[in-house]
Amino acid sequence: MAKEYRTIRNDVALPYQWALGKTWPRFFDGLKEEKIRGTKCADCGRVYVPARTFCPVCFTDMTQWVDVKPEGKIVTWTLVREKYYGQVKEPPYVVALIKLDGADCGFSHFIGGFDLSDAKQVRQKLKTGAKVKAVWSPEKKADIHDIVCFAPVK
Amino acid sequence: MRRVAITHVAQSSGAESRESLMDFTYQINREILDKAGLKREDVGCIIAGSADIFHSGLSCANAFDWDGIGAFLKEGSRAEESAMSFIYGCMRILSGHYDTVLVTALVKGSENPDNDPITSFYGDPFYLRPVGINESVVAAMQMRQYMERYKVTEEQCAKVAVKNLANALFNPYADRKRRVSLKDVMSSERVYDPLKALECAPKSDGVVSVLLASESRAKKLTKKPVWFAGYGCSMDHFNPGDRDLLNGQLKTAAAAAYKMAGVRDPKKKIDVAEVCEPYAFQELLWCEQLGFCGEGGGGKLIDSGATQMDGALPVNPSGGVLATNPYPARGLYRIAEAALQIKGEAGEHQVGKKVKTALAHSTHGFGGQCHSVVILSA
Amino acid sequence: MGKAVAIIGTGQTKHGRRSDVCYPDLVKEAVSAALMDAGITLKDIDGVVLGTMPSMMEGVSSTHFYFAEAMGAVGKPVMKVETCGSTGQSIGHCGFFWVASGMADIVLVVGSEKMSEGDGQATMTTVFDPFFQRTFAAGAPGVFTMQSMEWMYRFKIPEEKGREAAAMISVSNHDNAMDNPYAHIRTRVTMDDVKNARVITYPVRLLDVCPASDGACAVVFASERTAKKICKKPAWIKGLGFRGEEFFYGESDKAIWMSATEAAKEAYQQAGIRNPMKQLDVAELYNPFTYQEMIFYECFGFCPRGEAPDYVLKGAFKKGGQLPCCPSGGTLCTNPIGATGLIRLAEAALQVTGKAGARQVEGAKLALSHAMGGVDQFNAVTILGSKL
Amino acid sequence: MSKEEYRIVKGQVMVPYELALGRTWSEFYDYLKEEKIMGKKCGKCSRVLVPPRSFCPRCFEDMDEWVEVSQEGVVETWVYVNMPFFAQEIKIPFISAQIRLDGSDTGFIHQVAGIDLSDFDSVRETVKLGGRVKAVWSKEKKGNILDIAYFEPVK
Repeated sequence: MAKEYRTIRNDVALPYQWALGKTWPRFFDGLKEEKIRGTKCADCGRVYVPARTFCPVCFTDMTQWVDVKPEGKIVTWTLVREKYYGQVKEPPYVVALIKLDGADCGFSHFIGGFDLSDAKQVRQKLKTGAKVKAVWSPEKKADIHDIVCFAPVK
Repeated sequence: MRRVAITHVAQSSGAESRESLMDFTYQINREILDKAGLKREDVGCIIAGSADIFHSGLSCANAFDWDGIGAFLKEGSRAEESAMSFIYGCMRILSGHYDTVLVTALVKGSENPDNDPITSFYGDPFYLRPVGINESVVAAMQMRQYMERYKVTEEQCAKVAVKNLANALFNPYADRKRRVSLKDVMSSERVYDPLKALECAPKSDGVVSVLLASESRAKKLTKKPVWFAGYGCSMDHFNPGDRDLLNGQLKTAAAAAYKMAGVRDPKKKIDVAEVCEPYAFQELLWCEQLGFCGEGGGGKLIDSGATQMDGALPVNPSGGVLATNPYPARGLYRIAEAALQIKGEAGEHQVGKKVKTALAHSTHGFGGQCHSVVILSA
Repeated sequence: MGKAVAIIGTGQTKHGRRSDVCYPDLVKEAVSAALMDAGITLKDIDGVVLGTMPSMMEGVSSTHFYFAEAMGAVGKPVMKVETCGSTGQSIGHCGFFWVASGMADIVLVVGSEKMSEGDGQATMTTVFDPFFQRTFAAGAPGVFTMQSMEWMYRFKIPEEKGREAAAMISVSNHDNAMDNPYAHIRTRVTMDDVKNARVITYPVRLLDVCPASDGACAVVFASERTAKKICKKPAWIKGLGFRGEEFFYGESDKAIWMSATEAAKEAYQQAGIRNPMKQLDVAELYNPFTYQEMIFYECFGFCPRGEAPDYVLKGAFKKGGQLPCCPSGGTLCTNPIGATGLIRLAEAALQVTGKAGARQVEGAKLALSHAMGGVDQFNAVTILGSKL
Repeated sequence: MSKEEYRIVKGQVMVPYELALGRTWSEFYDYLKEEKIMGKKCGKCSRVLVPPRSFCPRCFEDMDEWVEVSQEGVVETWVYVNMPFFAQEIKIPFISAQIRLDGSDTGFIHQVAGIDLSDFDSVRETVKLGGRVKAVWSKEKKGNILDIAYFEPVK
């Protein structure tokens, strides 16, 4: 036993099937075609990526679809070196907010395509405002990992 | 309007406890009832503060909590975050239905997985969770923006950890007790660059209770009632990309609390603040948004020494969340500590100046998605 | 009692298997409906209360974050209140106290569940402690069957009689659901259908048990002044009570069920109700199991202990009976758990304001709504009236 | 669009926890190893609680007195479980029962077994509300609730 007092393990493992609804399948189908689709609010004019059913600010339905560019600028980022249970991938990796050209909000994804082992070098390479573009997965499953990551544009 | 006072406070240490969660809870509520000279039956209503995902794998947390908080066949309820539980307790008294309410928040971090895997379940399963978003990741991204936009330095952020962990040495209930130097913090592992290990809060155990009473009842129960003067809370957008991480909802929450409490100039009026800073730099950012200094002035604020224990506006004399982080209970810990400062009962970490008005703050969610501010007065 | 509080609007989704929408969109559907019913916009809302079942149900925790926009809460204070199955009533109580405290004028209360996305029984099993009882837990049906058996044994109710009465409850709930456009299960069943349905946990059969539903409900609470100003027919909150028992099943007597009895007693006292059977016009009970509905009748003082089956067989609780129960078809036909208790409250509000459509109980002025939670641990009651 | 066409994403969530038993429950399990079922008695209301608590939830006072209760008791209620659940610990069919052990004031949840469980009608003849059952111990004690293997009807 790892602890010096008496304990019991209590693992909670449960299965789920999450419904995507009407809007998100269209977004994911777009990824399959290497397109990033957003929705535009008729009231405030903002373009949201990923697409949403309704405008998070105006609380009105959004029906207009807009393709945004698979490239944009880094808003902010972090280099993850911490390991933890159930992590999505083996550190080190970079998670960033990216403002895609044509969108009015940040898009969360990985940044990669280069050596991440040296933190100093990563800091030198990744600057806020730097341009990145989507690296597509050769095999597409219509989910967020159809984009492998965003890579710096030279 | 009726008035509400905190009459008594009881808290456990934040260190790992070998008690079962039920007994751990019972001991603190037994203590607060004894302090107040009350029996379980005398309390009007009991509100728990606990969150399922932070609850040892026992879902419907209130079910397990019910016995330990002393709520058998009593009126009661549960809110998922403890500042919310506190406010709900105040509502119950303000409504005129109850004269006493016991509010208890509880968690055993030592029984839970780390906070990072837990907070990743805040994320939706389609977009945010699959790309590794959790509270620390968003905080790190927020920190980078904060430093770049306002030219706040990494050292200034690290100083918060140095200050709060030093304060914690004087708090018998603190979890992380270790004097650290600026160099220690700066050279600690860059877990989420630019966030360093010593700038991230630990995972603590904790049970904390406050007894609330109506004005007439409070005056009978204690010589030093601490009055609930103001409250504000505000929720931000879910997706971190939909917001400006440096301009969130804390200003809105603070404005509401100050308005209710009649605070015009927080810098002058607030004598001490207990701010929820699970990440060191957040104390600086939150201080700006609470109006303790101008926008981007957080770095200078810490340099000035004003937020030190003996400064003009001490922040986190208890050591804050960086020292003790019983996640869903940490908001009520801030409120309890603020109340102790007003009562003059904070012991070795009592601040130098006389405290008439204190502020307690709580936040949870990615990059501070939800903020609560509570103002207490003597 | 302090300041008066009213319900000025309600909204529900169509309940059922709602794979056509993602979870936040489901929540928004109910919120939009409630705003429209109350004739207000998000700007008028001072605070939002949310409640659902635990995070394990749908695999997203602390959903007040995820639903921030869907419930119109951005820039507003939020309360996340949860008490297991009784959540729906507990969030209603929070809405009441928020307004009654004077800290808010209009509060939006939202309850939701999307049970098709998780494993309901497995989630419920995690409510049991892992030290002593989880090993023997058989989800909700196991517990409710134990309770029903204990109750019948205690009051010497012959098995046949219990079976007959429970079947009648199933038939009448299913009949009622036909009148409710929001209900999940909308099919008529016969006594024989119920009695011959597949055994789940003996003597409980499939048609004695509620479905697992997706659905959301939203209710708007307002102060007396505002309610009188902007709402033609508010539903006034007359009394409320919440009680819980010990955590370990078996420690308190579930055939008498103190939490249910005491919660109702508290609410009755506030509402000035001495003879519920006479004074109440309609009741929306939280009835996931037919047998259990009868225990509630007794706890709530609708009939003496042990006599519920006799009253049921006389038709006392059917539409047109002495005290119609669950004209909406009840939990037995619709159960998105986190919303279910709030749906009871919304349905009671519709009844006392004459807005219940085909399921309206003629001239209803005083209604009881209720929810139960935990492993038979919690009960909550709210009484609504048409007059202040 | 038919319902089947609505898209879903399948996933699993796994969260590991490790819980402290605390002194009272650790001791309870130690007693089980010695084939003793121990409860705690409240000095105020005199009720004997099994499983034991360190405090009485009703009186809200510490409970210090250990009391051994009988290994026999009365079936207060029971349920025949023949439906599978996710992560079920016991193989179906099984009987989950609330047993009032002689000398205790609470119902104790455990299983009734040691009889042929395959045929429900014959089970009903054997297991009765108000009937008496007694504990059957596991040979190997692991310090958990299944150190009592099951309760069997007393003939």
